[in-house]
Amino acid sequence: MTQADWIGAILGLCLTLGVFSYLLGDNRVFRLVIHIFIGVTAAYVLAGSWYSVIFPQLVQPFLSGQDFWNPLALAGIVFTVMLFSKLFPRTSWFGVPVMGLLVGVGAATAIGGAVIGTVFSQVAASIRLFDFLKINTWNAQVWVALVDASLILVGTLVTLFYFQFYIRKQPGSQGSVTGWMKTLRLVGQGFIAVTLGAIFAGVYSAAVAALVGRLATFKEFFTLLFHP
Amino acid sequence: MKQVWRTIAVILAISAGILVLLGYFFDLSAWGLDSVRQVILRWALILAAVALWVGAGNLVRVHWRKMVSRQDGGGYSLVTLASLALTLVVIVVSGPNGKMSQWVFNHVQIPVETSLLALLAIVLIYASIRVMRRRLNPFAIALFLTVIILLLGATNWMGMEASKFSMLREWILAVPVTAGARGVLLGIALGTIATGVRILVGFERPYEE
Amino acid sequence: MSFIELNRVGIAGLLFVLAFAAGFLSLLGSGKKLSRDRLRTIPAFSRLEKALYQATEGGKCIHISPGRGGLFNLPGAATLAGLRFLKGIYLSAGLSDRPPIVSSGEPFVDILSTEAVEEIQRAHDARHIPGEPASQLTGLTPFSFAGGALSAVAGQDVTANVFAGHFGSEIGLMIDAADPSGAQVFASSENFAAQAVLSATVEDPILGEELFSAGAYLQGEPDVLASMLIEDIARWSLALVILGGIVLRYLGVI
Amino acid sequence: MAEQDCPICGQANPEKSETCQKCGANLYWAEIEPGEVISPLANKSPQEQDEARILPGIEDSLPAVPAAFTEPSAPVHPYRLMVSETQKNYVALLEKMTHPDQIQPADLQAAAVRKPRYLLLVWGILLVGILSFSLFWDELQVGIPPIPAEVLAVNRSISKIPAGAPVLVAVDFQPAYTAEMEMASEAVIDQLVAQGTNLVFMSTIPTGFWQAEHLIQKIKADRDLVESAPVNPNYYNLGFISGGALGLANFVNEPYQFIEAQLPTESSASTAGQSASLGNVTSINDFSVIFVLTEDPDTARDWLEQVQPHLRRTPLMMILSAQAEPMVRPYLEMQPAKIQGMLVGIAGGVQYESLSNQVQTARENWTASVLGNILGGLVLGVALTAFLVFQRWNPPAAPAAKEKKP
Repeated sequence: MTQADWIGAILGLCLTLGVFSYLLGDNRVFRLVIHIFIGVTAAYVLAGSWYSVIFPQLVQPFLSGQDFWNPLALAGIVFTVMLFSKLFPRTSWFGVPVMGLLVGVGAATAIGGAVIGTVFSQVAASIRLFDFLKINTWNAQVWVALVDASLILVGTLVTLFYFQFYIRKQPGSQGSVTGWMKTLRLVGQGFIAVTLGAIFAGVYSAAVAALVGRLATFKEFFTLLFHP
Repeated sequence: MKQVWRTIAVILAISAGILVLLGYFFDLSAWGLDSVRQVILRWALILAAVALWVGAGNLVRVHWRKMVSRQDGGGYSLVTLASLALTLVVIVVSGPNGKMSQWVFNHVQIPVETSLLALLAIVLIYASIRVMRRRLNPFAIALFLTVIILLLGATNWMGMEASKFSMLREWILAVPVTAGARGVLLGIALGTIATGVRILVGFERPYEE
Repeated sequence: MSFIELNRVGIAGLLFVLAFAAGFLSLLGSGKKLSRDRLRTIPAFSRLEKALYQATEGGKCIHISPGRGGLFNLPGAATLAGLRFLKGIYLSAGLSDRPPIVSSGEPFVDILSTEAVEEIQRAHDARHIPGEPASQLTGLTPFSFAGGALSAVAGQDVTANVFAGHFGSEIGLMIDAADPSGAQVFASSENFAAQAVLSATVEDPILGEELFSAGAYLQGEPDVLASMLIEDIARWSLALVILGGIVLRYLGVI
Repeated sequence: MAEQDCPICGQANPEKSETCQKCGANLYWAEIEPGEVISPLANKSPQEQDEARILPGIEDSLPAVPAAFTEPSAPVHPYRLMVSETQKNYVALLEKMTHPDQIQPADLQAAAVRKPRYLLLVWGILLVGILSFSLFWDELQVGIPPIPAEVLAVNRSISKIPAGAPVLVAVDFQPAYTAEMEMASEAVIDQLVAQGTNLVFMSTIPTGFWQAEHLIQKIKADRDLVESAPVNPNYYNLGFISGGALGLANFVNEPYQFIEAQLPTESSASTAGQSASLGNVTSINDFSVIFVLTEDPDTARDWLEQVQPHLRRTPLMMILSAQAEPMVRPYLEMQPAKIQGMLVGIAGGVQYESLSNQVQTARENWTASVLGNILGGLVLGVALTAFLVFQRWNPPAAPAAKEKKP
């Protein structure tokens, strides 16, 4: 390892211990490390956006004169100035049109992504679950697949009905759901609990992997330190 | 003047939104609108990157004010501003793919961020036990039972044959999780469409001053 | 290209959105009085209302975070839903002598939060501490956003934290930071990793589509109440389409 | 004869008199007795009254939901006095608020005290201790999980890629997931480097450029460690595409435009890494394979919704964190499958390393990772059992029986 690597490894270990000091309670060392981290990440985000997007796609076409008279590129510059006007309360009103444009485009991408990417693809996948052509082969595996498909269909529908907002209010009920809708929602809540439980196990596994990675770095450092 | 500016914003929001939305459903090149749509999307991409600089400007202004007015935590603000400036100088001087830029990323950003995620491993189990103590309804029981099965079924233990847990784990991921995720996704999609429609019909205008 | 050749999915998609918009506008235009009493109870919102009054009466403050979702796609819709949370809470708790603290993790979210807060402060003459920013951007990446927001979450005078918008698994750190001071936590997100974490670490999680209903439960706003009725109708329609599609597939039509 | 005291000056007046003999004040106010006014909380049980208050335990505190927001049942108004109970309570509270030492409600006091968390520290030390022990004790080994079909599919696809063919690698994970994602993907990227493919890195995350460089540096360093034949990776780092799904949609339509914008020109200091022959890449289908490395289910879905519909021959492979698997697996099992191969977390890395036998990073950390998962599962299992048993013996107090409304 070069000298720079040694210094870097020691710095990384000190910062790691600073973060883990959080287990002793919110303390100055932890806050110091976090505030260093906030500054460093902000710098990388600024550099990443400048070198990859702003310079090659906005500034360079102007410097090279390629887009100097291109009205669309000019509009891009005007919108950029409008966006920066949002930094100060006094000039903030000047940036309202560009925020309107972005919120409108954002809403359109949200609707487009939701309709085509989620609603249609999930509905089509729910329908395509059932492959009736294979049923007449009386194969045990096909029947298992059919049972699974029916379970997925029922699970999808009861989960969807769990979120039903409007209910037929019973006199005196405090807004609690009653009757068959209550059973439907209970089953739906079960499916949601299993789904979120599976994802929570994945989040915990990913966090354990990060912890193992940090400890492996400790092991590597001390191994090299004592057995160069 | 501000009222005119606000009207322009509403017109821009609705017209650009509808044009971009139609592009999801139809090939607009037949009406020559596809190139206009591409230009609007390119503006949005570039402005998304420019917004990072506006955000950094806000970050600097908040920390500068805290530092100058000697508020509680003003010292930490100085640390943030100093590390931001120092890292930017290193990246500009040594270039984005320079050795020093990569050195700071390897030995400051990755260790701290990985440690924060590693901290989450400890904190999640502790917070889950806290919730068990306060609220143990059927939803929480089903959730934690699933977590336990999936964690114990991560692999066959100590070389044993694939334990029953991992076969149960595969089935859980394939059937109930697929069903639950699909139902929740459809619900979120409906909520998203409702929110987007309120913007495109001009009923909701979060961008207005 | 004749109208018929336009692809069928596109037409179905456009009809779906048009039906949604037509239903929404006709419901609002019909003057039909929708009230939040016809909604099912969501315990978290009732508890949140109580926490708002407690903070206002006790001279304490609330920390709200609309997340880091930006403006585009599903995370962008979660941001807009988070802003409805922000407005609903600020209208209730904004009049106390300690206005709520707002933190965010993305520039567009920060800009829109600032505008929402300043609009309420002007319209309702809510208390504003001069020099104090309406909203704070605490970090530009997920974990620096969470790290920077910890000091607001664990603030001395904060009795309740509300996380509503797009988050990732870093929300686990923010939820845990509220524990030592005993502050209450209300959390909702459209991201599945965040939903998994908050459903295992918060007492009354607000799940999935409920994120988009804050305007109705907190303020009883007619446009959100109308949207929710249309969502319920669309929910049953999708179920019928799925069941109908399976029947057609059984008959060999599709 | 009973007398009535004047509420203003306290003078005793005969019962029937309308006005005070001393100050002339109207004696009408004196007729109301405290408590005669009917309060909205009157017909509720003491426990419900206490729960309905904002500050439980404080007698005079306001009802949690002020009269304006209560259920729209018939509003209860005092018969004679024009001051409602709520307003009377407000007055009482304002008087108390002017003497702050009197108002220290229990639950607001609790917020000021910071509880030390010993259980968190103990659990942290236990977890770190066991993982460190398993890392240092090499004999402790856990078996490799069986290799699923989707991992074999990745290996098959890579072995068919000719030398010099362009391969797109999207480094779309946050720096926090570096450990897990590099353990999962190192064996795959190492094999691509060994086969001499043209790697094209890109990212929808601002720090993605340096993340890709870190991955390449790690592969070079690990190859030097095992003294295997040093290889100079032929790669091209396009850096950051902004706008998330929008950026992907734009990249899919015009990949060459984005690549040209990143090409190194004399004056530019752009993020060009080592240049690779990208002249023949004009459409997204010109890439031999597309790999997406991510921990976020939303990012994976962006690629599946914006890029996958445009692919004809090019296979789309995903290398995921464990937290994204539940949301992305359905796309693998769909008919027709939208993903042609998938690796998940350290398990995926271990499975692939057992096929290619080159890199062993995931294998070295696999045992510790499994122990961490099992330990978490056991602790949650013990806690859940304990609380269920505890709840069985001490069922929470049943809520007070609801009074029948008159």
